[in-house]
Amino acid sequence: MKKGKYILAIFLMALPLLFIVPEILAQEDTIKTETTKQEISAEMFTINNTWMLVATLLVFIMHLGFGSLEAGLTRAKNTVNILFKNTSILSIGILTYALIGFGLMYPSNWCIAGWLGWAGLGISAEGANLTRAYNSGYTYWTDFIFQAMFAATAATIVSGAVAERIKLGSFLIFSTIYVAFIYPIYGSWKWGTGWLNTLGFYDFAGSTIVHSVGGWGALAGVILLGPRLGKYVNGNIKPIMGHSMPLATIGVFLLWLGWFGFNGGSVLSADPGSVSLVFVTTTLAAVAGVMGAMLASWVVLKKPDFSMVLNGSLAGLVSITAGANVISPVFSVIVGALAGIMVVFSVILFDKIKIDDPVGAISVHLVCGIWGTLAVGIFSPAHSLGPQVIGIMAAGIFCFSSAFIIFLILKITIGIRVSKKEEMIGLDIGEHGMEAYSGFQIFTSQ
Amino acid sequence: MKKGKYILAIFLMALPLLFIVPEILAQEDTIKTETTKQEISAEMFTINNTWMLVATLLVFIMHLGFGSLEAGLTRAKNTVNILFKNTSILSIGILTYALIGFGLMYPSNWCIAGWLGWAGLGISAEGANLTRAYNSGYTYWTDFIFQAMFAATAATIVSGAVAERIKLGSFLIFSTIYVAFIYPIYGSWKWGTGWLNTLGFYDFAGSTIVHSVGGWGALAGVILLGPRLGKYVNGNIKPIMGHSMPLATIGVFLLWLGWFGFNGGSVLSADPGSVSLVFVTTTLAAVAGVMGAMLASWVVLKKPDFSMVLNGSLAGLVSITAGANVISPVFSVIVGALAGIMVVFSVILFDKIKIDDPVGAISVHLVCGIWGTLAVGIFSPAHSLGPQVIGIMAAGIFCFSSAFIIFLILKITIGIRVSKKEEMIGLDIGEHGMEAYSGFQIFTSQ
Amino acid sequence: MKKGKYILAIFLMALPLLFIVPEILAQEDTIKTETTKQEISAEMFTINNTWMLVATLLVFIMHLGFGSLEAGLTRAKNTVNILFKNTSILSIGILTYALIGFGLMYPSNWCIAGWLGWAGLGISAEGANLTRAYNSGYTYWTDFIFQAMFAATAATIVSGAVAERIKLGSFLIFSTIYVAFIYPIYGSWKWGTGWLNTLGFYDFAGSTIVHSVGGWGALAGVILLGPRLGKYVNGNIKPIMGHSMPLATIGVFLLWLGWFGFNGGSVLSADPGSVSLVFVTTTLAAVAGVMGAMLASWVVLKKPDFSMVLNGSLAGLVSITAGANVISPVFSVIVGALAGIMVVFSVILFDKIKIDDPVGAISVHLVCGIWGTLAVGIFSPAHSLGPQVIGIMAAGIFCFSSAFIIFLILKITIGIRVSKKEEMIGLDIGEHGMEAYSGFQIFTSQ
Amino acid sequence: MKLITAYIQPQRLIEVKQAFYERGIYKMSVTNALGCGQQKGYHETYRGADVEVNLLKKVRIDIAVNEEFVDPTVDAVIEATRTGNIGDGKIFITELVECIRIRTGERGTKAIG
Amino acid sequence: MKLITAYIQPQRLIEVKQAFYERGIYKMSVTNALGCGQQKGYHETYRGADVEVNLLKKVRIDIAVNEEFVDPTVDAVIEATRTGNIGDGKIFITELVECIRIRTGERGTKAIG
Amino acid sequence: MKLITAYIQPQRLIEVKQAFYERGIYKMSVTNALGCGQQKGYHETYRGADVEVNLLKKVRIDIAVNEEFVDPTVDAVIEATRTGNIGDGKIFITELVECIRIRTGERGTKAIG
Ligand SMILES: Nc1ncnc2c1ncn2[C@@H]1O[C@H](COP(=O)(O)OP(=O)(O)O)[C@@H](O)[C@H]1O
Ligand SMILES: Nc1ncnc2c1ncn2[C@@H]1O[C@H](COP(=O)(O)OP(=O)(O)O)[C@@H](O)[C@H]1O
Ligand SMILES: Nc1ncnc2c1ncn2[C@@H]1O[C@H](COP(=O)(O)OP(=O)(O)O)[C@@H](O)[C@H]1O
Repeated sequence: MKKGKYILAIFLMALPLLFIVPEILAQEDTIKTETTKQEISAEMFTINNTWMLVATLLVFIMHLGFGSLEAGLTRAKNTVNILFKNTSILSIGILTYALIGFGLMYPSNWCIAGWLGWAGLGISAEGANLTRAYNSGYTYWTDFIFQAMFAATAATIVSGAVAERIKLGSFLIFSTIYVAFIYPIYGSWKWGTGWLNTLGFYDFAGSTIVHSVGGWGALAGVILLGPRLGKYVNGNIKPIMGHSMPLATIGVFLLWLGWFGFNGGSVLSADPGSVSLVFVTTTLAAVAGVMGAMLASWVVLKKPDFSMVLNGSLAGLVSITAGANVISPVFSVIVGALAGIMVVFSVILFDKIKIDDPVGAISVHLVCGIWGTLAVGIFSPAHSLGPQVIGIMAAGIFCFSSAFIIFLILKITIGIRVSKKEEMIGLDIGEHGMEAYSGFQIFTSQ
Repeated sequence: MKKGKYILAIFLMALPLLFIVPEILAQEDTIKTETTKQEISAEMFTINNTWMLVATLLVFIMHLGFGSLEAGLTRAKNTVNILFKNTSILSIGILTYALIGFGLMYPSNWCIAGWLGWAGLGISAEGANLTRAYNSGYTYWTDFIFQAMFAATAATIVSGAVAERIKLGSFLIFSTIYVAFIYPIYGSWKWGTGWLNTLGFYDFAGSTIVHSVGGWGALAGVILLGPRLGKYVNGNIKPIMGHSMPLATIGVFLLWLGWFGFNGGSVLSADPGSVSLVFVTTTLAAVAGVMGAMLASWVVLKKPDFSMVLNGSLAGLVSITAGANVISPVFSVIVGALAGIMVVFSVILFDKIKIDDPVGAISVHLVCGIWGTLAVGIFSPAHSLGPQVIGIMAAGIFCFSSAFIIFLILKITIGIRVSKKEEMIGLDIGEHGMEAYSGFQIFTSQ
Repeated sequence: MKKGKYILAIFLMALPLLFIVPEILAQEDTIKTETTKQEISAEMFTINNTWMLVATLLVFIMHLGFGSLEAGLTRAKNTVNILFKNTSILSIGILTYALIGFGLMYPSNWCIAGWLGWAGLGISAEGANLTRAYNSGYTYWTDFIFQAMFAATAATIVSGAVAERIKLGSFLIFSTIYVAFIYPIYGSWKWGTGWLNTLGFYDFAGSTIVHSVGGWGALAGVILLGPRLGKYVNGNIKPIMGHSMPLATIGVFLLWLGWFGFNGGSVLSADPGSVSLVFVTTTLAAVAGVMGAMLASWVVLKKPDFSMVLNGSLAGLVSITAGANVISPVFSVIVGALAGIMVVFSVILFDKIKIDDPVGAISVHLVCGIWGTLAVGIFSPAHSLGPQVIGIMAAGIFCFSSAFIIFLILKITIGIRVSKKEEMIGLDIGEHGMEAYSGFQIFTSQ
Repeated sequence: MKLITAYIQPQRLIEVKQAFYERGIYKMSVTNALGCGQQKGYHETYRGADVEVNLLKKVRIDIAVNEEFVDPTVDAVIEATRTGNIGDGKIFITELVECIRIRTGERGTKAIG
Repeated sequence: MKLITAYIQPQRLIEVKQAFYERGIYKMSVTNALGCGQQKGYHETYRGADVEVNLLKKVRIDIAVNEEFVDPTVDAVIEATRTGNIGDGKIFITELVECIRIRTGERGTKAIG
Repeated sequence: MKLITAYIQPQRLIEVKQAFYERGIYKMSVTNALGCGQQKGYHETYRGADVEVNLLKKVRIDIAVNEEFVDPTVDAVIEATRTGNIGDGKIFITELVECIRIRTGERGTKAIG
């Protein structure tokens, strides 16, 4: 708790920034359309749209990836709970995004110029929005569904970090608010052509906008929840092992697969040069992340720790997400490798300071998300560090404090943590009255 | 058995319908080509065809989805058997479809106008059939392979419902006949431009033509097989829990993923407006199904039952399948949500009347398939309820009675149920002489 | 060991062939470009490139397929090790391919005409290489990433065969060398338009170039490693059962899915006629493989062995890979069915001669790879057996002996086999200090 | 006090619980076990090779009882599990020196039930 | 020599090990078990139907000890597991006739520790 | 009658079965167990933190025998499992009061074999 308050304090002190920056940008209040609606052929439009739909599929399957990874890295007695959370967040995320998120994130009118806009409740499309008149790369529906799949991701990231101890109801409430308001508002600052965009902040597919946003939520949740029972005993770290490495591996590979849509789709067209470059940088960062984590864990822990290697690939992927189309393949190897090394130390470090994150979500999504956003400023000749730092700080201040407040209110009111007894027995029986592996003997002292 | 006879009786009484309707339609006996072979560019043709092939892949992976879901929701001792069935049905389905199914379903000549046609044995294609001369959306080969993947689905649906007690050999014989004859004949009535098509029956991607057809087969099988040992004891329902929720979850997500191809591919081209609309309605119905089942199970069962939530997403998907391109996104939420609620009550109801369906296949595919077909009549302005009801009844009469007869003959002759002892030990050892989880301790009194 | 020496001897005796054939081909030393850079529209180029990227994704997911299959067919105590190997090979494979493999495989200059060429270190692309000026089907980056995913496959094949006993470090060294040098050099002989290409050898997507090359490496490894402890006791074969059939099934289906990209992508464009034909032949061979293995195992082993059925589908897929675009659908059924039957006998045979291959990799990839390459000569009117045989022999001589030498050197120096004690406890604890299924009770005498 | 240990066919556990219930025996401990007895086992085949499975799955039940409950308990087990086929199982009885209920610290015959 | 068998709540195993350690008891064997006692079990629901779970997960600990260690061992178990709630568990003690250390062939009281 | 309980290294089970077979001992029950003895365990690391694993996997074998079979059984176990290393295992023997074959109802020494 004490730690949480310190971190909160730091952010609160930085809060004034939020009021200074807009001043600088006040002159800027018309919305620019990012994608030029150039004249393209029906064929090209169809290809672009088809690719965007395939990318949507790929982002969709990331949700199975998250579910599998998180379930695999936690204990068998909490598996149903985790899978339940992932399935329901996806649903809640898409529904609320349809209702308000999409409107908040891609505003047609700004209420507070560059800071808060609105495009109306719900989704709807007529004639022209289903043709290239809407956009050269996709129809209105494609636009929505691709964005909706992204939105659900942010909340899912939190799920892994708070696993094995959070109350289901409280988590669902948090996620709903986070996806409905926090994620799209921050997103509008950049992708909705808000003030961060004007400032020159660059985040291609969401190292910050998606991953860090999720990561900040995760950090707030973990601080307020506290560690799992038995994780830190008499000052010693007692690892709580994940129950299924194959499940975790399936999760990571599906995430990796989905990332080709996450990054590849963020090109917003099927442009051969750009999409293929993004595929190459994405792959190279991921494999470099694997190697980085492998070597780091082999050297530091004396054993090639497989769970670290899995996290390493994700670390590489998160870190290249911000600059997948502006960082060269060679640099993408460096960005990914550093992310892979970073994630090993980060996991160990968070454990040391008793931030108990069962799946390493904070290390992967927050730490590497920040690193990836900075990397754009470092490795892309067209971008500089300044705006990147501001974008990162803005996310930290806005998202962490929002998440912290939401969780705090929930903690004070309905509570966010299950009872000690339920945590012992497992949330599957406690919250859902069922077991994930009926019939299997699981050694239950864990 | 008694119940089966009643249901059979009802259908037999309705049988005359089959002879009345054709009379009305007798004037109609030329085959209309549904897809206009408009002049399109080679580029557009290539995009369309590529999308159709991607859709084929997606439908393919549904078979892994079915296998995983069914295996996950049944006991560990029958896992190999279930996976075996799913793998072999896919193979048998595609081979028989190549041999006769495709010819029966898309007839070039009608033997009985609108009721039974034939396009010749086997598959073959020369020059023109591999270009846009064949069709604006796909080549002959694409046409076949996309349809073949669909066909295998119908039989797979049966597999889950009859799991844990059916003899492997009998099931394979049933499936072969069902996929080779029943599925394509019913399919020809609509998609082969037969009498149901003439009548104005609408079933976009197969709520009835695929899912209900499978569902009717499942119902017939379950009635004739009877419940699993130990399911209904002294009038009490004793739940038999599935052995792996992660496996079931993987199954559901893969099915969901595949559905984008199932529905998206049924557009039969990559048309941006249509395909993206279908993606949106499909997704919204699925997520609404999740929410519906979540709330219904939370209210009715006092616990958010995860297996119900999984079924809820499928319920939403099945229900939107008939009208994915004609139901608006808002209505698709309603259709899906109602399906999600429906599936919870349906599962409970079937359990009450001792129809033992281990995976809820009848509730998901039959009940929601019917609901989805009706929903077209309700929510699509362009369609009316009348033809939808006739289409549903035609499926019920034709498919249920065919399935019932096939299963009955098998029951009388070689038997359809494994011995009591084999059911106790499990079909994996009984039929295949091997275990699914060698080395794992599984508490074996179940 | 003795057996290994005999096989080695045979190959050494055949070695002179390598010196005779080039003589015949000496007159041929200019590099021909296989793909004609015809004038195509930007739209067509974009479609082609998009399909190639989708195919890349599909090949990527094959790595999860391999990992799952291999883990599923081995014991729980070695699961982490297998998954670790698969993840790290993918990474090492792609990185080394970027560094030297791509340059060796698609040479711009020949050092030894048709035998050894080089296109420079690393990968890089400017302007024209990202447009249709590079190629009508894909950009430079697409070219690289598609090929890179292929490359990693070859090493992964070895992994399954040597599972449960090989030292992690030695295996990683072997893989690095094999992927960096052996695979691309052999590949350059055909796909790099080297001497095998000139000779008329045909291998569409790599029955030999990928699968046999992997298979030869596997054979060499298995011979030098020897069988697992407890596999052959007093002249009896004691089967060591795989620990998770669902995992193996997931693996096979993902491999099958990926194969649509493996073969479909090898068309190197989205040409509707070719790609759809390839989809049909690939599917039919796979399902025929399933049926072949099912019947063969039912007849020979008296039980429908599910692990054989799984291998059967892969056998069908490997066997059609060489001729997927030149073998007619009907013949593809025959090729696949024979492969399915073959794999059953091959697995039994290798077991008899005490070649202990836990997952059947040699039977699937080597035996069926050879069969598929021959099948092109038999069933494709445009090709003859002669060049096919030479291609197969060249792979055998070059790859087997290279692999044998690499493994031998490793064996003599750092050793290739874990200690008896580690093999007993399992490599997961031995090499990685962690368990795959923490908390589960696994009956540990196995 | 006696400790009764029975190895039975797994699928008979439900019947045993029922039979105990009817006789007022409410306490027991159950473990998975593998047994090797007169029952021959079965043959599995895996990838073409024969697997001889002679350790069959059994369920082990331990019931600690006072003297007067020994016969009813044994009878209950026999009644619920006897089919007359090989593999029905076996019952072993050992002497129990002491029994302690942790919750209350009670000892001996009071603690057992 | 005595054989002490305790059925305890799974989550108490760590505390038991700690308590043993403090008393110089270093050897034991642990098994998973399902127990049916005064603890009532709980209800699961699965797909709308009620599942009565009355076999609860327990951990069984076996400790073979010389006479003078019986009381310390029993005390250690009680201390580590007693919460006063139903389900705390039970301890059974039987007479041990012989004990052999396989490695050395030592027998009796020397072999036990 | 005696009940012989042996805790052995898992991988020695096959040898024990073989050794029993040679001496005409055909019946036994086998359970998974975790053991804590002189063997020190090993260290796993998971995500950077150390895991001390001091409960090692063992296999527990129970064999009920008549007096004259006690020594052959013990010898068989020792022969099959002794390597001279820590962790080889231990054998415990308790008195068996009664033995009943469920199938036939036979009791005592006749029922045991
Ligand atoms: N002498 C014994 N020692 C230990 N366990 C035994 C002994 N005899 C039988 N069992 C256990 O009882 C189970 C049933 O024994 P079995 O001989 O198959 O029964 P039946 O006598 O009815 O044929 C065996 O699988 C084994 O677990
Ligand atoms: N008579 C008995 N025979 C065998 N096992 C018993 C017996 N009594 C208790 N047990 C075991 O001890 C566990 C705890 O018993 P329980 O009655 O719930 O404890 P408490 O007496 O503290 O309420 C049970 O779950 C069961 O495994
Ligand atoms: N006093 C005891 N009580 C219960 N189990 C014991 C006892 N001593 C040993 N064991 C069991 O026997 C196993 C082997 O004991 P260990 O001391 O490692 O063997 P060794 O004496 O050969 O070194 C232990 O892991 C444990 O399961």
